[in-house]
Amino acid sequence: MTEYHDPSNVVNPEHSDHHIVTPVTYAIVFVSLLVGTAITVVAAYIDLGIFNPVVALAIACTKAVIVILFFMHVKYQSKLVKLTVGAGFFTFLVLITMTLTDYVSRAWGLWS
Amino acid sequence: MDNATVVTHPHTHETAVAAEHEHVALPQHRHHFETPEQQREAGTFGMWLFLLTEIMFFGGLFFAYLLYRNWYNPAFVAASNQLSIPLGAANTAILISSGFFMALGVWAAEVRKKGLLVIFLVLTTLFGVAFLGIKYVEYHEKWEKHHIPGASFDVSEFVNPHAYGLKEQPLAPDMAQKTQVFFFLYFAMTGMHALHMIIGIVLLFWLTWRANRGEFSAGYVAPIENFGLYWHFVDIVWLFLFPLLYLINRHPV
Amino acid sequence: MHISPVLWQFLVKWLNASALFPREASTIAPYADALYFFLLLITVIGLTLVGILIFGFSIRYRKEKHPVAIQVEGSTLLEATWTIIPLALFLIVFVWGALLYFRIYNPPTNAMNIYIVGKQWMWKAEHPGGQHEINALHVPTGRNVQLTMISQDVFHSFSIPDFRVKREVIPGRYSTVWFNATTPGTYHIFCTQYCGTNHSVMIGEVTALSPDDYQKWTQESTSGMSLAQNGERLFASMGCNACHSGSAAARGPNLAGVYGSKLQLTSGSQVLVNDAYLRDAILNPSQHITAGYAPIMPTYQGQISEDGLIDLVEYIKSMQSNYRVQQTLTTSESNQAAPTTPGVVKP
Amino acid sequence: MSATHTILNLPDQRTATLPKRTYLNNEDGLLSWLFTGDHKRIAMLYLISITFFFFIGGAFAGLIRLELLTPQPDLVAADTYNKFFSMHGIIMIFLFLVPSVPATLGNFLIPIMVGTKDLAFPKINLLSWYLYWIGGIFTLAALVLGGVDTGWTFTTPLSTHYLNTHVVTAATGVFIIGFSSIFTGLNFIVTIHRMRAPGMTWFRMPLFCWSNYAASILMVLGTPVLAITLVLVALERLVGIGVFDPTKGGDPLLFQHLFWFYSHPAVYIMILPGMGVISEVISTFSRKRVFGYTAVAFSSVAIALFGFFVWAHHMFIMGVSNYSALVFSLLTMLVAVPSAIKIFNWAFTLQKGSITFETPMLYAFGFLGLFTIGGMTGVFLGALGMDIHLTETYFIVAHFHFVMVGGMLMAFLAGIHFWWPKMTGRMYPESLSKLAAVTTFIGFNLTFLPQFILGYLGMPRRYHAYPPEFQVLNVLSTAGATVLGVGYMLPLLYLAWSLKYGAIAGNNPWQATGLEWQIQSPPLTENFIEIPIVDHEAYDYEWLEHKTAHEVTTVG
Repeated sequence: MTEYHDPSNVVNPEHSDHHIVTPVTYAIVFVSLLVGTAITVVAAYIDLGIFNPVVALAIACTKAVIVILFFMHVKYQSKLVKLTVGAGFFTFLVLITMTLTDYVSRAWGLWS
Repeated sequence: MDNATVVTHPHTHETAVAAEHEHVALPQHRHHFETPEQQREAGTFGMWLFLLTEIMFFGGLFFAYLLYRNWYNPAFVAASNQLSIPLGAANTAILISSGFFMALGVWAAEVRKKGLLVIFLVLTTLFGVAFLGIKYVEYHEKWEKHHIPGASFDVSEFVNPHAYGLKEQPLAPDMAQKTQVFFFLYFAMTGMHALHMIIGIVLLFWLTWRANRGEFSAGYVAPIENFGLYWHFVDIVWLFLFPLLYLINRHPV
Repeated sequence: MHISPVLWQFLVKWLNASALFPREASTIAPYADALYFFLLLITVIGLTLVGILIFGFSIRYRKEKHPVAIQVEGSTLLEATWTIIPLALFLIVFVWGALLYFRIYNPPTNAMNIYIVGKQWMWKAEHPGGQHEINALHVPTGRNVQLTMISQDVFHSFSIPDFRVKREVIPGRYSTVWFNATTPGTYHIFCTQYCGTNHSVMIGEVTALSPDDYQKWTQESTSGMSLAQNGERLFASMGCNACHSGSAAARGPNLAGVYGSKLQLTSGSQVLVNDAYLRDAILNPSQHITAGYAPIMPTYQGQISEDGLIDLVEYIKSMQSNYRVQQTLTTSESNQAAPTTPGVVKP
Repeated sequence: MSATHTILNLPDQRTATLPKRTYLNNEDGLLSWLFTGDHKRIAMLYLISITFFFFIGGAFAGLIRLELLTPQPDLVAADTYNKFFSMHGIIMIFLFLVPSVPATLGNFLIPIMVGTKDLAFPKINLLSWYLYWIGGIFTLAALVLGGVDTGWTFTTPLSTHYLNTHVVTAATGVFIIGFSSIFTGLNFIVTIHRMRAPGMTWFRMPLFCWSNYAASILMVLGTPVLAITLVLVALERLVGIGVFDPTKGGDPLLFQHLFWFYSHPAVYIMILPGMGVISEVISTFSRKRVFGYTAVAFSSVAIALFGFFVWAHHMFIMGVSNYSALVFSLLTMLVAVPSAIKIFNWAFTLQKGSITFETPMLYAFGFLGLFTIGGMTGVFLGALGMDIHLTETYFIVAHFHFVMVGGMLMAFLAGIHFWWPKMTGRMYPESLSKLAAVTTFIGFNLTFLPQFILGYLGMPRRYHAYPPEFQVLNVLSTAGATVLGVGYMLPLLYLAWSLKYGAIAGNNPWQATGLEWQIQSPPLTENFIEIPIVDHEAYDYEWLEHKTAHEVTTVG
């Protein structure tokens, strides 16, 4: 690789090919997103206790992952882009969890 | 152009279309990239990094929501129930459709179908505008009910719901005040989202105009692709906002 | 030296009056200083080490002496050394610092309590006996003193450098700090959190008195009404006694002896009743409904000052029976029932 | 190998002439600068801009020190003083330190170092400079309209409910500068990932690229959180909605969490690029590969990663839970380790080298000493119990000035001197610049060492007046600030002088190995006539010698 002139980075592991997603795939994704929306509305009317928000968030995450993978072509992208997307959500989780360490533990010792 | 002298690499592309544009010196190819391929990948990667900043931007708001929802759950439940699920669900469907047409638009650009591309972009725009229209109706209702945080915010509907014909549990006055926090977060989050939509729609007009001139039907699709990423990201934000804001504890108490 | 005697005298005085190291005037100070000197020591050692390396190599391998560089890739052993040794030192510092932190922020149970209210730009100290002070604080030596502090407006920070204690004074929430003064004398109180225009005049003096002097001071400066007495009057005038009468049919829970107990809430959780809980239950009652009672208590947010809240909290803390509550209820003019003393500063 | 091949010869410098065509004279006219896409020109625009703001911020620092000469509040009124230190903080942090090395040296050098013609997005790079100025103008407007006195931390509820100064204007300014910073970082990341020359693998990149890459990650991921926080502050102020207002149920600590989530990583945004400069300088003037290249490279990334986990150590006494404070203190101790690794690696780079003491090297030595003190005093503040006494006093002021001014500014000046020949084609005057380096070092220590003592005595920061027993140390500090001011004025003067009268530098006056030294100085607009193929490791001085010898034979 050192001697080889590789301007397009094709032998670079960070590279991936340009993949064209077909309308059929898009249509399947579209329908599944609509179904997901319907399920989440229906689930909201069923009493699941503390699982209501869990279910709602699980569906929302699934939908988001589908959009990211197919509409946003991440499934067909290089490892670099996948890593980038992962890094974004990782940092978001750092923000949430590390801040929560404060809020959750503030009342420790007061509540039993 | 320097890419004319580039040694062709042994790699072959799966689709003829992609392989074809590989060897064409595009007018949009900028001098400091060695190949259009490199330029395209740099563009996509750059766009993703920008979306990363957007994740963190909304991330702050999402955390504020998470915190206050836990602290003031009854207020959040009561205030959330004032939002209209039919409108919210309709808006979700509309936004998904808009995203679907955007995705089709990217496809149309990649297979170089100018007519289809323009049609899809127009449809994307129309659905985007429809979303904002419904959002306006919802905002207007909040305005009339004095549910906009600030000096004129009115909590009487939550303290005494039966007088307003609502089947809610009445909230204690101190808790009712906290509905203002919910509505602020509602307006901040959906407002920030709507702002992104408006920016997107302005860009869509510009892109449609350029697409109509045939700029994106000769193998140069980066602007359409990257705008698509932005538009889908805005969709994703809404996919979370809808359940979080509209669907807190909807089941009959 | 032809330095003028006047100038010389001035210089000597100036230098004598200046401080280089703070006094150690509390039981915590030696602990803090010990860690400080340990940290200084490792800083000096580290700095010396880096200095020796840089100057040593610079002299030994300067170009005149060592014209051709010898390339060295690195050394895993050396790098492991300067990863692990600093890490170990820092972990020691962490543990030591954490122990000190808990020593400063965990008040002992037998501490006497003084309330501090911070506002732009002054400190108000309220002693349980009813002594009110502004920008001053009198404490006895040799006793554990806990400060329960709250801010009326913005963040302030209550700092007594000679005691090595400091804590942020937060709007809307009690924070506590404690100390045990060892030496009689006066010490600075600073507000160390930037709090607006006159931040730098939000200073005061803490006077540590020997127990006898302190006793004298408390008697001389009392306002005639303790905090609890003020609280009792407020309790009646705000109508709290109407519901919290302690009788079986009362609409509000019995408050006698509630302080320090564990309370069962309607939300199902148990909570320890402390100062912070009492304050919050007055301002945001619906989040703290005792099991078995309806959420009918109105909020007192904005209707009662922090000083008033302190009075109420102190009163509820001191309540052992409901006898006086019921007494005031039966007296029609309950407001005048409590004695009023001239000179009492009421918010 | 013989001594004839060492830096002593400076073979190309004696006969050097300025190249006819450079990026500086490629196009003429002001507009060709204002609409340029050339990363080198944008770097120069940034250099002029940040120098401008540095001296404004410096003027405020001077006024602050002047006021503190006496214990009495006698020079200015209290609120004026508060506006001074607020402006000093906002300008120095957001308009100078954050863009200092990345936007000037990074912009200029990263594309050349990785062997490409420009940054990935030249137009976004230019946009970043314009955003910087729009933000700068908002900040200046806040200043001219009457100032802002929140401190650079915009602490709520003070900033939202209790001040009637131009908080929103200043916040808007910082918000916009944030985007400028994001775009710079984004450009660096894409360039380093996507535009490296053939053969330029990750571990052949100069460490300057690594550290800027790490800083860029922090910029991209951290800055937006500051942006949304400032939006919330502005909304709270304008509409009064209560997310940070305790009387309405908000939590003022939430602001602190969100603010420090950016502002702690921001410290690493400021210092990491400076560390990159130091790696280059020390390697070049000891003619030796950086000791433990991989460790130094990874420690930059480790700092960037850990940097996101430690922010609450700014809030130990502010009412975070004790348990949370424990976690954050422990993580703080961990983030100190990579910095320690770097210090020792730099020191050992000198070992068995062939060391010369040009001005950049003097600044780098200054950096090593001052950054060691700055870093170690950071450990004081990361230790929970010690932090209680030290935080919010002059100790903390001294600590971050040791890191930011003693560390970052020293590194920045080292870098400016080091690459000045490359940027302008001319040498700076050596003896004068050595004098400046020594003056800066002495002035700096005189200014900030007394502040450590003041801090342990308990003198609070941001105090307009103070008890008289603190005066001696404050007088020392002010005296030092005067010396420091001279130390900073000198480079401004002689560097400007050298633009016209400096000796012509030639391509590689330091005989350094980076790609930027293998091209003409000042470089061509497109940097390279043809894209280089990299076949050697970073800091390979033997490769350089072979290359030079080869050139001599072919020419001769």
